[in-house]
Amino acid sequence: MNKRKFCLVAVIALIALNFFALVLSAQEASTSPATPSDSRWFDTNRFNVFITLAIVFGAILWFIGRAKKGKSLFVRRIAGLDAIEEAVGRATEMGKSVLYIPGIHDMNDIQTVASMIILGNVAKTIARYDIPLIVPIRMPFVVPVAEEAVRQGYSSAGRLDAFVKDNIRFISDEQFAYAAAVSGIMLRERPAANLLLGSFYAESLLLAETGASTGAIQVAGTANIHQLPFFIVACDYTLIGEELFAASAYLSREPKLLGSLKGSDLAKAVIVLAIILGTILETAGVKWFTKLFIVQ
Amino acid sequence: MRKEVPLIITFLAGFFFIADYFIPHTGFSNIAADVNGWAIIVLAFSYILGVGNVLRINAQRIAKKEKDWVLKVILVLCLFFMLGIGIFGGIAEGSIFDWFFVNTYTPMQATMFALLAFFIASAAFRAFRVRTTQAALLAITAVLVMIGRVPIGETIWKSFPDFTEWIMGVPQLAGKRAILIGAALGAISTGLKVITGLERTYMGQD
Amino acid sequence: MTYDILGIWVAAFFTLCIFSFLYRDNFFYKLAEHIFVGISAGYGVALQYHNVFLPNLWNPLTKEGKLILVIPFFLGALLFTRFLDKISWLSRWALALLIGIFSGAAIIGYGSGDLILQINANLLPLKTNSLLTSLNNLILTVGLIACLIYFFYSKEHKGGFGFVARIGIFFLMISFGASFGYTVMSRMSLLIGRVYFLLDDWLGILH
Amino acid sequence: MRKFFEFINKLDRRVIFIFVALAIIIPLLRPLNIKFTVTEPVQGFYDAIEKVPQGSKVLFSCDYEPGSRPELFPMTVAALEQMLRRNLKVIALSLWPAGPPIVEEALSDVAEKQFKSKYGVDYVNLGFKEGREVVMVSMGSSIPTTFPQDFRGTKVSEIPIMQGVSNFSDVKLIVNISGGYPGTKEWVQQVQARYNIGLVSGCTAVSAPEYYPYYQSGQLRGLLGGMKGAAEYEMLVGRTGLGRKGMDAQSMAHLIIFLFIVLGNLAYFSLKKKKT
Repeated sequence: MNKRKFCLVAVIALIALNFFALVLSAQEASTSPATPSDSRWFDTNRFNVFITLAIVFGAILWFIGRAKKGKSLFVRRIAGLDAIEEAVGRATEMGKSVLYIPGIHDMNDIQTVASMIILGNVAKTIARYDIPLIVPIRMPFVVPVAEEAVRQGYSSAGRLDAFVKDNIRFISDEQFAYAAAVSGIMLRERPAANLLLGSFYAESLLLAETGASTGAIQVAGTANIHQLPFFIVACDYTLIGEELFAASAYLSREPKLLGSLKGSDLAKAVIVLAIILGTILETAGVKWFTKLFIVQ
Repeated sequence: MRKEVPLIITFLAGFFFIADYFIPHTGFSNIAADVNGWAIIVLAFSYILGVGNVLRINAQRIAKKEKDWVLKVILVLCLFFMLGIGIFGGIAEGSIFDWFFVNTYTPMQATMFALLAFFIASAAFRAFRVRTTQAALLAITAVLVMIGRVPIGETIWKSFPDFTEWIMGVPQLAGKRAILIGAALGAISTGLKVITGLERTYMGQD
Repeated sequence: MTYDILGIWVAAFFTLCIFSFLYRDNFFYKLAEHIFVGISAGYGVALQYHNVFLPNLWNPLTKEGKLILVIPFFLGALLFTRFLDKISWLSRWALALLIGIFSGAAIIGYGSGDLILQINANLLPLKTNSLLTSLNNLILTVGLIACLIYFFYSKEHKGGFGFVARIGIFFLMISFGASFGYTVMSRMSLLIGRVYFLLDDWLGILH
Repeated sequence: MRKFFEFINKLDRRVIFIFVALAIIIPLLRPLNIKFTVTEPVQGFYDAIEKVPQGSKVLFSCDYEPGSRPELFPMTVAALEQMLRRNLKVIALSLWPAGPPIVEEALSDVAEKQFKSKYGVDYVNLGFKEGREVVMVSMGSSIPTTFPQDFRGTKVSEIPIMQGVSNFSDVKLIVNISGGYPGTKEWVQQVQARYNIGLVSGCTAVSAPEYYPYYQSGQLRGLLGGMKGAAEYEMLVGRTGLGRKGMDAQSMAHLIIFLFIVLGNLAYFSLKKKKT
């Protein structure tokens, strides 16, 4: 019980501090007449931003609620997932290993979180065959999470015995040293399939090029728009931007991911309709609709 | 206590920032200005923390005499050297600190980025394969933009630069705008989940 | 004057050390890389000290007695509990402030700057006095809608819907092609800058 | 013919590197001075600064580091020249830690040596502030509280140019030279519409494609993209910097890359036909 009491005290203390700041700054404001004091509690010409955020917030929270209640929410199968399965299948036919690179960022990057979910699913499909799943990692924090994801995958396929902890390797936290070392793995261990899914930067060039030269089938995916052109030309298939998150939502059916995906979908539908309507009205010379979207 | 207070602080900080946009009330905006000012200070501390991590990792490597541990010693020495002359000798133009910035930091960082020119050239040669119609479209646009955007392009065809400007200003823009809107929706939903405490991965492992 | 010449030779030495990575990873590249990581970390802290810690915290707190700044000082110090495992969870109080503010900034920035204003900029009349503008407006509108539908996950990409999505990928490929071309331009300019330094400042053979 | 392609396919990367190096060194040694004209976004950048009334104050945010210097330093000095020629009061700052020394160098080259302007009266360098987009919003409520001192440690209240400057309404235009994050995208999102202030951007070629939607929507009044943007802008301002000097090398480098893409694909398709 005392923990709850303590939190209440913490909140009250924080609010009190802020009102103390309010008194302080209000007194300060009166001494510096430069800033004219404004006492309105709502800026009406920012009403359109308020409504837009309310719609997006409402859609997301509503869908997360439905997902939590277990309602079935339809999400189409992402073509990228078939490409991943095909790549893994090819590796199993050839009896060669699969290399899974989860991006170079830490766990606070949502792309790394999405990549861990896909990694778990890849581990599940690989567990049935005796081929190694190599996961080179750049950030120390990611290693335990990746181990957990792969172990879950193997155990849910009933092959926990085949799980090899040492295949999940911390390489180096320096960007180009990591890229050089992973290129070395590609050239030495010659994996049949390279999966590059997560947050990538300038080193994506080195990895995709070495992978292409070893003849491995490559599937990549990142939300970093500036790296997509290289992946698209160097890899067999590329998940583009949000598809990385859609794939992780599709696989995990996790309420938060599913809810925000469906919420964004609803918002996109509203935007498409708004653009169609707006274009028709603009062509007809009606201007008031466009003015709704002006921001001061 | 471990989870509740941070969630409350995150909610309050996020709420103040959003409310500050909608509430022009001077008293209120002064609080928001104060909270923003605090963030600037805490971020400076977190930068120093980041350097602390660099020191800790390298100190471990030196202690365990890992490969290239001598280089790690040089790294730590350089860190303290630059830190020392910066804090005590001042950072203005003409100081020793500035000399080291101009003659070591600048050339090394600039050259590391210049390496990318070579990597992109070898990638263009060895990995840039037009396997699908999509890749073909990407390749054609890339070449048109690259040639149209340099003077030689203009000598080849007088209005090549205007054509490149058209590609950039119309078809390319439509694609980028869609990505912008998609990313905006993604960022808003992530921000909402973090502020309401639905998303806690940032809390890190405890 | 001698300091400048010495400086240029030191800069040229480090430039060539990094370029040596092109031949293969070697001692000189590793040496330069480690020196750079050390110098840049030291540089960062010294700059934060002079440009943030002193003017925004230390001077107002000690000289002008703005006591409210005790809060950020306390939160900032909490960050260092990360090194003491027993109480490292306290550092999350400080992280919470940062993550809360940056989430709020993202919501407002993306919401007003990217979402609404970009929609506003794409509500374009298809009938204008110049044929080219009308055509451009049509392409912009069709392209934007098609790409948004490509990133739509609640409906299968089949039939008419699938066709529009394919038009969307058509526009996205042009967009990525342009990005590839511009990225090549950027990387080449960075190399030109370094080669220009070596040829002009160091060797002085450019007239 | 096929033997030639097989040879090409197994070509060592270092041979490619030599070709790239030559494609850049030769035009620098033997400049060809290929002519080029100014494109519309660059003209927009120039005109936006020309429209600012003489003697008014401009915010000059140079958010980049030495890594993007070849593309962005020429823009910085050219913009400074145009602003000082119009007797605009330049308030310079940087949101990247390694920015301030570059700003100091540009200010001493152009403001001090070329225009003999007085520090603190015609121009000032406020240095760096950590906080990225939070600094931008904090400046919206008060610039002096966000930047209490300038880069040289003088209190802002004692600097003539800063008198009467409390927030964005006291400057006529924001000129932003942007190397990435934080940069133009954050200035557009957090400041341009919210504080209703004109904004122009000079950025690296990598970021330029992403900023065209902001230029078309009018959120940006002008846009300089990469070294070519710098070269065109230098022509408008009447200055010969690294931008124009590097253009011939840029042309040759792009031709080499174009050649590599074509050759690489020819080799790929000819060998693929052999396999199937």
